[in-house]
Amino acid sequence: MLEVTGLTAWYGQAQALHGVDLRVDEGEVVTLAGRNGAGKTTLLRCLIGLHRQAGGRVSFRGRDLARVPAHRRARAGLGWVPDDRGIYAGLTVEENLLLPPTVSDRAWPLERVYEVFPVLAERRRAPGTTLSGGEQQMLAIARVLRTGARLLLLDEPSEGLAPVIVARIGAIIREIKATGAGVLLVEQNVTFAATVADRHYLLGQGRVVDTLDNSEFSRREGELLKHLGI
Amino acid sequence: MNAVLQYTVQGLAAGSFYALAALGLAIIFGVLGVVNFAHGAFYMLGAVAAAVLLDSFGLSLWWSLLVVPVLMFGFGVVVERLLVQWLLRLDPLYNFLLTFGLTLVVVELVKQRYGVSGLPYELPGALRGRLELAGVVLPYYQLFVLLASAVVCALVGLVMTRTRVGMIVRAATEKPELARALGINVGRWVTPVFGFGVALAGLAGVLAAPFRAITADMGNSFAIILFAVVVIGGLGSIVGAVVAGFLVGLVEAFGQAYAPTFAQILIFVLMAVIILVRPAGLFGRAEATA
Amino acid sequence: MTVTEAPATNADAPAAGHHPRRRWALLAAGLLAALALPWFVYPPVAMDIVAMALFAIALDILLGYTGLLSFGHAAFWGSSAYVTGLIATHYGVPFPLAIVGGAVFAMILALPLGYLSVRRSGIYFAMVTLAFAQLVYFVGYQWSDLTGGENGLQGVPRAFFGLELVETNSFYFYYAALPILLLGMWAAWRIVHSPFGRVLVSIRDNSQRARALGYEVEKYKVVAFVLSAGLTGLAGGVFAINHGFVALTELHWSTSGEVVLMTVLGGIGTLWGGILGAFLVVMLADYLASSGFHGIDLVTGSVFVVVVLLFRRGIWGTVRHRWRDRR
Amino acid sequence: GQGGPGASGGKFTGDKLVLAVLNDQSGVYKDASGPNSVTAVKMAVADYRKKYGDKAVVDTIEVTSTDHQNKPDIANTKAAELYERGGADVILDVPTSSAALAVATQAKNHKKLFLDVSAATTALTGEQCNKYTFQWAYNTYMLAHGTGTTVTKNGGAKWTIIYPDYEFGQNMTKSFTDAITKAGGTVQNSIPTPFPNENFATFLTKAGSTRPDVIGTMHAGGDLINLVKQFNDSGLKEKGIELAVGLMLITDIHSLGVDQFAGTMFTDAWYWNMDAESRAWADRFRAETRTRPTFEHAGNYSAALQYLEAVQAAGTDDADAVVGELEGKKVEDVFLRNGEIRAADHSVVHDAYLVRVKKPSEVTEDWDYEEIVTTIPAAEAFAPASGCSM
Amino acid sequence: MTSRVAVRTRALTKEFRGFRAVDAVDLEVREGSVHALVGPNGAGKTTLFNLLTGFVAPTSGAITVFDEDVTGEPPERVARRGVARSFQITSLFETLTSREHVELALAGRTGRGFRFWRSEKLLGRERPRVDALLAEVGLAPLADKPVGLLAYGQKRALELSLVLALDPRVMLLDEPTAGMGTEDVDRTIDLVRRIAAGRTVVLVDHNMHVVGSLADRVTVLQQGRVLAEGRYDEVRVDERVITAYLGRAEHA
Ligand SMILES: Nc1ncnc2c1ncn2[C@@H]1O[C@H](COP(=O)(O)OP(=O)(O)OP(=O)(O)O)[C@@H](O)[C@H]1O
Ligand SMILES: Nc1ncnc2c1ncn2[C@@H]1O[C@H](COP(=O)(O)OP(=O)(O)OP(=O)(O)O)[C@@H](O)[C@H]1O
Ligand SMILES: [Mg+2]
Ligand SMILES: [Mg+2]
Repeated sequence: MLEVTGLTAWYGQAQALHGVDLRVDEGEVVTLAGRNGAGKTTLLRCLIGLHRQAGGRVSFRGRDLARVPAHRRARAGLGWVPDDRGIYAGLTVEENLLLPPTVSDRAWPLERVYEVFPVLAERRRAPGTTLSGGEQQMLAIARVLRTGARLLLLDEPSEGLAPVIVARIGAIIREIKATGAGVLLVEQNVTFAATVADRHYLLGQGRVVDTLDNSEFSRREGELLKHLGI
Repeated sequence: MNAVLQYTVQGLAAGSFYALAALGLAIIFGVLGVVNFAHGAFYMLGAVAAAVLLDSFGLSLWWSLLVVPVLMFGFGVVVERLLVQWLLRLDPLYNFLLTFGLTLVVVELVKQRYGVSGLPYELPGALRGRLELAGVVLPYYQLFVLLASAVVCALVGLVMTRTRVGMIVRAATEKPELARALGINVGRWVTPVFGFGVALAGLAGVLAAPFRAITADMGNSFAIILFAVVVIGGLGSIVGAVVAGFLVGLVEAFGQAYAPTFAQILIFVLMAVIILVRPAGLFGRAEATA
Repeated sequence: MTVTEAPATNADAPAAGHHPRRRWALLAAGLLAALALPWFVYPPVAMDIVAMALFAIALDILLGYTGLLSFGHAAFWGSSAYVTGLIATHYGVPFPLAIVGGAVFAMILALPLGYLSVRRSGIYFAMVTLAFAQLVYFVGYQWSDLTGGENGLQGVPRAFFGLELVETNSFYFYYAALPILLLGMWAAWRIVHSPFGRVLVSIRDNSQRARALGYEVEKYKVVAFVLSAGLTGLAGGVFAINHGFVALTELHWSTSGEVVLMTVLGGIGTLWGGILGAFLVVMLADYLASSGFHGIDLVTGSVFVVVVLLFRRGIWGTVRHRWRDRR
Repeated sequence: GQGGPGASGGKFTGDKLVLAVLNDQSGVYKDASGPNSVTAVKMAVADYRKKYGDKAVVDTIEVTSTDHQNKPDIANTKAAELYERGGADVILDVPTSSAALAVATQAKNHKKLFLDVSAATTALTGEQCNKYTFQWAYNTYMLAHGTGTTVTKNGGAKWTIIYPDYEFGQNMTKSFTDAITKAGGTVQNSIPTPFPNENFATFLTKAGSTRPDVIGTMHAGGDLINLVKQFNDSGLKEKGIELAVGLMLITDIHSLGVDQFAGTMFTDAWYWNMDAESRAWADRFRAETRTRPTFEHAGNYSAALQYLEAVQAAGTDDADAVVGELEGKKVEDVFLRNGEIRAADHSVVHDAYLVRVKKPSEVTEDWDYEEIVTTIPAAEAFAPASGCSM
Repeated sequence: MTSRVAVRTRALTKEFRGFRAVDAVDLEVREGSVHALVGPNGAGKTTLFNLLTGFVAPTSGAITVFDEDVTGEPPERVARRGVARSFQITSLFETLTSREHVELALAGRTGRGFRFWRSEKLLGRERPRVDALLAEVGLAPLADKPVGLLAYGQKRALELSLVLALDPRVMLLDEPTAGMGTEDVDRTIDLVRRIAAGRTVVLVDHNMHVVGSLADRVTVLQQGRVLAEGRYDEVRVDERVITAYLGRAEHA
């Protein structure tokens, strides 16, 4: 579904990505692991079309995204959950949910969202950023689910969340997978990653240093942690 | 007591123009990050357009209230596409300078075409006359202006808070990048929003036409007072613009009543006080600027 | 961390030129041009050019080197002109003394206005300064006992130690007043290339970081504002003496706009660009006055639009940029 | 004396006569004087040529036009340049008091003539008068006195004055008050307003609260139009309160429409349709400009014509000689009726007119706006010379 | 322990429109120690830095530096007290060179910056010191390049040398090794260790190798609160810390 070849990115003169190749298939959960500053967020921003200084080829469902602006990529089915969650302070919780347009028939209706995340229903009229960090994370994920995105780009969704919530997010990811959508998950929490993902890319200093399937990943967890510097 | 009531109504009527125009200024700033220096000139164009339409086509005030904002919207769209958009990614000061230059050109062109002594405009019969209540004289037209402005401001407020369009505009104002990544074509909204802001200035101009001198220069000092209004209200804030607009109208009216020669100075003094105690303005977000 | 304001300047505006030989050559050429000017241009107009040039340079200290666009500098230009005129009229002192008085007054006025204005930055700063200048304008208008209101302050004498030639002939007056303006320009150059100037540039680039290094950003901005007002005052004083009267237009916002145009046209953050800007704008106004073309604002406004759209570096900035690219 | 000596070489600098019109060709005074003043001056030159033909003392007469852009400093520099380098023998027109006063100083310094038509300040013929400067058409005293005295005598005894709080407004208010009091009326209240100002509602409420017979306004230009519009809307008119205006030009009426101003009274220095002679000239003027003249246009014509007559009489463009010819001369022309170029202060005095703006129903043609109520004789229209020492 | 407390916070709290980024934090940093702050992203580490250096005013609570109350003081005042910080997000003056940066940093506390009548050469007086500082972080060869043209890692190094130039009593380093290669990380560890002698250092870093080799004490933050505090080897085996931050795997 998603194919990335030779992706490069710069910040001014500094190169952040050095020719990354990766792919995500339908119904597949793929993680992107790597220590801080490895370039994970940058990669996601390149995919969604927000990072201008980029080169290489990105194709999504057979379509080259080179000249496609960010908002069209979203409409084509890329759903982004940024690392800062990106909740609007000026919009209520419900408005945050309703803001992005629906892009496929897979879109979750609002009722479904509220069913799965009762806390959001409770706070639907509250300004978005008055939610706690964990709630905001749920809101951000719920938001892309409501659009019916075909590929979710999740940037550290477990970051700063209590383990129970992390577990719930794990369940949600599995559910998404079951609907046939793909997930590209940026994650430093290796333990969590291992519970949800099919395959793993290890990113180090802007390069893919290793690709592992989940069984191998779980086996080598300890070693990987050292590698990741965590 | 009567006098106070009288001045209050007069102040609110005067504030109506500021509120409408400042609302347009605030919306443009919100979505484009552009401080539109030419806003006073657009206000003037609104009034001139009303006068010209009346003169050449016999278009009444009622029609002008509809037609002129539409024309101004179109004009705003042209200005945005032709000029403003090229500087959107740069420091906002460049657009400030650009619209300053534009102001000079527009005002001069109007002078060349329509002269400098002003254009005639007649109050429609239905709005002549006045309400007299216990010694308070309330000309219908002032009441009409006040009502029209309040209704438009409220409508815009409703649109901004209750509709999808408003939601998108608010989102685009707060985090434009994210909005794009969520599938909203922010760029598509930029132009109409600019046009809409210009249309609001034009509407203020039409309302001013029967009431004020229609000259090429009528927008100049108006623009400067508008800046004071948005500094007082907090530039990013839509509510702030409207509230400060009416507030400045009141300050002007009471200033004129009790300290005539200092009426205008008072507005700037108010601005200075606001800057001292609430640098971000009455409704501005404290963290919004460094 | 809050977002820092972006500077309104050529990204490549450096803190200093690094080519001493070329600098000397340019300096010599500039001096020569200043000395020769009244031979080619009607002397009172030549004087206006140089005065306006200092005005534009003073503005550039703020705009180009501190990242603050003052849209209210007419307040300092005009108020210094009035004070200079009043001192010259009432005390009959030699004009350089009166001009210094005017400049000092401009600095005193700049202190409270600067204190208030620097609380806002970026575009707000421009609006706030504009509004305050309008306030000063109103005061000038209404205080007609002192300023002569819309009649202006007429009959400002040009006393100069009894030297008749200077006092009556504008050609010689030019050479008598030129040193004041050149001194002002030198001061501007000194300020920009001083430790203080370096701090200003750092504030322009990243005011938060400057804070973390222990610099009291607001204080620096106020001092820069006051210094700029002082140099503006020098220029305004010369202008008043040159014309022998002061009119309210000197306080009007259109004067503020005009000087911004000069600075932008010459090149923001180039300092000397202001000279070119002033030359072009003053000569243009002078030419249009008797050209039969009416509507100078049409030209001024279009120049603004074109420069901002197409030559944001300004003339001097573009030339310097090209030059650098070639090497 | 007319029928001067024949042409003799060397009496004219550069062998020609240069009349320089220095005014605002693009700003707020463009309609009232502006480019059409240049036309008026050219008409005067043509008339002079026609009248003297071969007997004219000078063959080459140039009329130049300079735009002071409404900036006094440009007026100042340009005046100096015109005298020094442009060979100008006389500068004409110059609206805006500050510009006119600056040009007067240049005239004095250069010992060349300056005939001001369009500036209203009495300082030109008062404390800042000089030998080479003449004020041709009107001044604030004339405006205020004419209206104040005549309206009071016609029954408007109780006044309230609204004035813009700057030099011009303050002076006008003083003159008005003097005139009204002398004529037996009272000024109950005078209310200053800021300048410029758009919103007069509060001031009008205050002005109406004392129930005067007349509200006198000293505003001009855009402020005047603002005030009149808001006066009409305030209901004061219906209460029988009249509006008298300090300074109004026919272009104001034209731009705002007669119905807005109907019934308003003011003093005019001249009106294009006041008699056959003025009408004939106005027709000529319209043929050239496609519009009717203001008093400033007629004033420029008159000033240029009388200047040329004086040159003809003196036989030279030497300023002192021409001033000698002009001083004390009694003049009749299309603009000046019972005119006298007063030697004491160089104020050109002439008949003025209290006029009332016609009702829309009374208007029979374009620009037919004014009805002359009273002619104010020259001696009363202008103040006696005072404060001027040349 | 006999050493004084260099930095102390009492119930320090910062709310951003209802969101508590820092929540009643009591922190004691002993003079002469290296004190690490760790915690998940968004735990409030940078915000705590911003509070300590005056960039953000606390909602409530108090901060003292060497027993003097500095609560609510502006950044420049705090800096003049000898508290210097580096920035997590590189924050430099794009048009100035490295040398000019260091000169500015050196002049920050002298008041020399106001001398508008002197030549800027005045700033170059301490050339040997400037050169030494730049050499220390390996920037000597690039001293006269505008920093806009430097690579990211070089900018990080410059950040560090600016902090050094302030000759601070307390240094707050926000992720000094972020974006550096392993080699650079080790060099930076050495450098920090060297300059830490006789100074107090507060350090934020996600790299446990860095924290482990440098820190005398570690405070773990989570959701704005102090989760645990102690020596590195104490903290790294703390159950709560493993759950919240290090992750179960560390144990395995
Ligand atoms: N705005 C920026 N300007 C300059 N360099 C940047 C910028 N943003 C990121 N970088 C650098 O680019 C590299 C990749 O950063 P990125 O944010 O993609 O890393 P990451 O893997 O997402 O890290 P984290 O785990 O901290 O989120 C890092 O060296 C980072 O410091
Ligand atoms: N100016 C601000 N306005 C609103 N919220 C803020 C602001 N600054 C920080 N926050 C919030 O406070 C929380 C703590 O942020 P902080 O930057 O202190 O985290 P951190 O521990 O430094 O994380 P990281 O390891 O990612 O740097 C975050 O949720 C952040 O979004
Ligand atoms: Mg990241
Ligand atoms: Mg941080």
